[in-house]
Amino acid sequence: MMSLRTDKDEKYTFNVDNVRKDFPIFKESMNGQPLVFLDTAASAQKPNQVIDSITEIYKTEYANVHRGLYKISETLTAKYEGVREIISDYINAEHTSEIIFTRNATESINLVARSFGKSFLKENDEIILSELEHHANIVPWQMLREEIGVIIKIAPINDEGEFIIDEFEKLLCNRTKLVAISHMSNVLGSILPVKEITRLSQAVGAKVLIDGCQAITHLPVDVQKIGCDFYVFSGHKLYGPSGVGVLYAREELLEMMPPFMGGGDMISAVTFEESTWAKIPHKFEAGTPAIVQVIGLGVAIEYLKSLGLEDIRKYEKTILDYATQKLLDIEGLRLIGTAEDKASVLSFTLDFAHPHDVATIIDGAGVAVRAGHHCAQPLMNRMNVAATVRASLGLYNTEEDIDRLVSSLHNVSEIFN
Amino acid sequence: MMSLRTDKDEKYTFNVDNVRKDFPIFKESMNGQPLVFLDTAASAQKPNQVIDSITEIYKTEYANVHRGLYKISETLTAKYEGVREIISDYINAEHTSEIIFTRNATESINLVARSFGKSFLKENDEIILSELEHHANIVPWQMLREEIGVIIKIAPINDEGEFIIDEFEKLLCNRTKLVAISHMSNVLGSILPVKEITRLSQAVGAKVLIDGCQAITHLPVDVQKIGCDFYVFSGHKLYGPSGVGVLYAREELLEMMPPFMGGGDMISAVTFEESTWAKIPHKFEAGTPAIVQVIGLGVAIEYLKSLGLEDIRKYEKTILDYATQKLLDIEGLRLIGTAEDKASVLSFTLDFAHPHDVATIIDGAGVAVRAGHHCAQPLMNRMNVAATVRASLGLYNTEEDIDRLVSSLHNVSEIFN
Amino acid sequence: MDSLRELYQEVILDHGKNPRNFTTPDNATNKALGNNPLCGDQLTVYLKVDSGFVEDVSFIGHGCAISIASASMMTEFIKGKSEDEIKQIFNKFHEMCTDEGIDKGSIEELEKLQVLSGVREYPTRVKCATLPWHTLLAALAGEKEVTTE
Amino acid sequence: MDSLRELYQEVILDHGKNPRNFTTPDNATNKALGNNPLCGDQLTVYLKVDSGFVEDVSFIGHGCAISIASASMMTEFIKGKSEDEIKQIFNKFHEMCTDEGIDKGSIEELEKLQVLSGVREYPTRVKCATLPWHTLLAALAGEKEVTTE
Ligand SMILES: Cc1ncc(COP(=O)(O)O)c(C=O)c1O
Ligand SMILES: Cc1ncc(COP(=O)(O)O)c(C=O)c1O
Repeated sequence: MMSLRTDKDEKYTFNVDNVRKDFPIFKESMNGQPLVFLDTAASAQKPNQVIDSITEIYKTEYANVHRGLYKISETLTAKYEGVREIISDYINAEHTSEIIFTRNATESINLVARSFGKSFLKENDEIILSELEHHANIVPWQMLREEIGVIIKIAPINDEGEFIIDEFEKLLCNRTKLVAISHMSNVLGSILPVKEITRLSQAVGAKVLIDGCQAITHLPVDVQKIGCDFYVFSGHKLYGPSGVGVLYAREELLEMMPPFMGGGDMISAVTFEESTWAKIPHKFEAGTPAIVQVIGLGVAIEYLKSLGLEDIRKYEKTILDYATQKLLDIEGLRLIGTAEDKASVLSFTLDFAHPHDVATIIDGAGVAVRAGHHCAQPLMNRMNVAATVRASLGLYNTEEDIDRLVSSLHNVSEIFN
Repeated sequence: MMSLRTDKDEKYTFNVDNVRKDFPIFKESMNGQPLVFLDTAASAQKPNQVIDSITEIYKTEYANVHRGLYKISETLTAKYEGVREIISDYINAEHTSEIIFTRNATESINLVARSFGKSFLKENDEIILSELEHHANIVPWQMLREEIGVIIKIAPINDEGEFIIDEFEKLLCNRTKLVAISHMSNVLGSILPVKEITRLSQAVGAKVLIDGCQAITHLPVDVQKIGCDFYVFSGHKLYGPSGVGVLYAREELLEMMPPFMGGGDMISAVTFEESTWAKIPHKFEAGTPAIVQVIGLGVAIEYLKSLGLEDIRKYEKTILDYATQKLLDIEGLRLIGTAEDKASVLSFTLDFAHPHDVATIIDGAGVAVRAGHHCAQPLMNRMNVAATVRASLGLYNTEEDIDRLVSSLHNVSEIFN
Repeated sequence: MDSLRELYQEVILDHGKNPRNFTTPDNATNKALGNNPLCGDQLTVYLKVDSGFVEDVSFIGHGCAISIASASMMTEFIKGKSEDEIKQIFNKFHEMCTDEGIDKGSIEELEKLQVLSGVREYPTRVKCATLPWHTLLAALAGEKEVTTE
Repeated sequence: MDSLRELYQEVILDHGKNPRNFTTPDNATNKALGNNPLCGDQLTVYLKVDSGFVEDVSFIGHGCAISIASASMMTEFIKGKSEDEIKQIFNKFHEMCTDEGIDKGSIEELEKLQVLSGVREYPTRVKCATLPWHTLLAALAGEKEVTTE
């Protein structure tokens, strides 16, 4: 395997061999072959640091959080609440109370659609999405449309998979009340100009939600710099546990928004006549939260910071470039998504085999990729494909992984040609 | 410590010493004393079987579920889906598709309020709750009232904390559309006659939701025998991981109900014009689920079954009886909740010290209890107390734990008297 | 690779690449659309049914090699058969694709459809092989659409 | 038990059991209700303010020993003081309850209120000690209600 060499005067310490040792799954094999995991965009593998913290909590520190008047509950509550600080630091939020814990990004978006959308949008108000959105950033708005009659407009992308800012600008008008756009495409890898999108949208008075599910894993995210009103992501794609997601929203909006769900922990006082809500962020967290998973997500972020975020990005870029070049060498392969500004995702089709067949065959060689519509059917239509094969990268992938992918694709070609 | 002796001809194998070895937290101390954990009603401790299964998955088997066309994803998907079978077996549901995974019981109730309530109830329809409900089974209905104008009626309890079925019957009428009632009180331990409640309610055409958060841990639950339409509980109170809850609902209702949240995995097809929903249960599970937590919950249930559910109940009853007797011996102690039919929860006040002070002082002796309103403020008003101390039992508690509680309460008395 | 070779046998690759009866007829009496939302496969099966017999059958659509080959071989196999026979064949075929313990003798009557038995080793691919058959049954029953998940 | 003895000193237990100025006056100029939803504690603080001075102060309510004692001692301590003085005392008091590293000398002026410094070791109990003070400030500011969480 490899570790990256750079100019001596640049401090660059990322060493993928060491990193891989932190991820126990890479000791495993799949179908008799060492596992090549190229499905991080669906969900990332977890480092020992995260796994061990989970084990440790359950073994020695577990208790419910909030309202516990004994030591272990107080300690765990402090850890749980401390993760708001870790996250607000990671994405540069202004206040820790702007960090809401959800199950996943999907819930975060639904929360905004229901709590913000339902209360502050009305019939014929316009919402703009882009052609490359994940279903999670389409369906909640359609459900809102069903309920209150908003209008959904679609900002187009070009054939490379790039957001067309000029076309987007034409859609903006004083009826535009919300713009909900991915920071990075989970199918094409394209990175969207979210800062520019936000500026233009807010200029016509629209609020902006950024779906950061993919971006959070591969790009620096600074919500204040972007200027967006909402930013959402899932923990499991950020090397954290399953079962936890995040909603960032500006304090001022959270204060105005009604709660999403009702129950314990989100109230200040309850009588049968009336209940009053807790302060933010707790107003939006009903019932016993995903305690251990939230803390595990905090550990994941600390782990990434310890590796050096800049170094991770640089390393991932070298692997993306290597992979792009190797894949383009394969005859009959069409890369879907060739944006100038892209990261860590490679979607493609082979003209001699259906993506489904490709995935099955290379699985036999220990290579895990995804095939299908990747929860982005409208994008598939736009790109004029029924399905793609998607190889997506994490910080643990190596050139050797790419070589294994390529050689397994040759197996496919052997079988089909 | 103790293991329980019974008639020789009865097969009774429950041995609490062995059980405690499965729970690593009992090796820990709190404030320098061996931990006495009496807060299972808030959240239960986890056995090694559950903890190890979580570790194992993250270390050797992790991948996103559904739509993965490679081995580890297929295997984990089968495990994840397999938990529906474990749970439907545990509560005797008719179909596995009647088991929906949520974050917690709170979300389960909100799902029903929004998806069922919003669609099938209308202004002036009546919902009946009881006086002893947890906020989780109050606030969602108040939010529904706010939105569509339903009327909430409250079925009373008596001074012992028993549900008064005759008074309940008087509230029922043809405007009653939903009855949402706890199976067991988290404050009083009272067990409610849910089968009778269901029968009476359905006779006037109402649907019935049972909040089984506490009952699931201490009682046999048979949803078909109860006959209820919805049954909800949280995994973390059932010795499972944090971050997962369950909604059981009859298939026929789930088929009729619109989805709760929109996103990936809950759709069949998406275009910008229109989306069509997946079949149940997936229609109600949007986005990446709490994969590992769901599987961990399955392991928790298998663990309980391996100990023998009947034996657990019998053992817990002996500890409850022991504790009740010992507490009543303390001067100035008032037991809140003395229902004939009760389980595993002891709420009380001391006439010489506030519950909050009690909790702090006995925490110093390593005893973890809860003090406050236990997310049941209306019940506090009904019982005419501002707060109680609550000691709640799990299958790992012993007579020695109770003795430690009692002696620590003597500390309180020493300080205050 | 062994079970892969078993899955992707020559006959299957051939039918996948050159599907038979791949056409939209204009005298169909029944037709149904089959969807597999997992992978986006879509097939339309057309039938000409006369007094309980399938006189003609064809299909169009897109999908993986397995689903196209299965559809193609299905059309060849069922032509001229009665509705009842077809239902029996469907059951056998379904059993062959899903039942690990199946006895070879009992599926002899499926003749060359047996080459599709390799999907048994690939649980997520079973739907690919059975989609055309589910669509066929929907068409026979007069339904317009069927979705397998 | 040491830090518990520190928390529950005789003075505190005494004020907790026999709170001073525990009454509803009929000539109050300001009043506010303080809630601690965590434990259900509720206090009402009554003030008689005249040209910027608190001429009289009392309270009623229910709560734990710490919050009742804190309220009781507060009423004794602030009577006759000016609004500005009270705000300074509040700040010092708050600091004493929360700042682990606080220098003993700097809180001398709190006099016997210092017995409440034991709550520092009990993060969840800090609110109990400060609730009366937050309520006092709300009353001074003309607010009707305050909630600490
Ligand atoms: C009776 C009852 N209902 C509902 C809940 C809410 O459970 P959760 O916080 O796990 O959603 C609880 C537990 O707190 C409970 O005891
Ligand atoms: C861009 C994007 N948005 C939203 C989601 C939904 O994330 P989750 O399933 O964790 O809610 C995903 C991942 O599947 C994604 O890639």
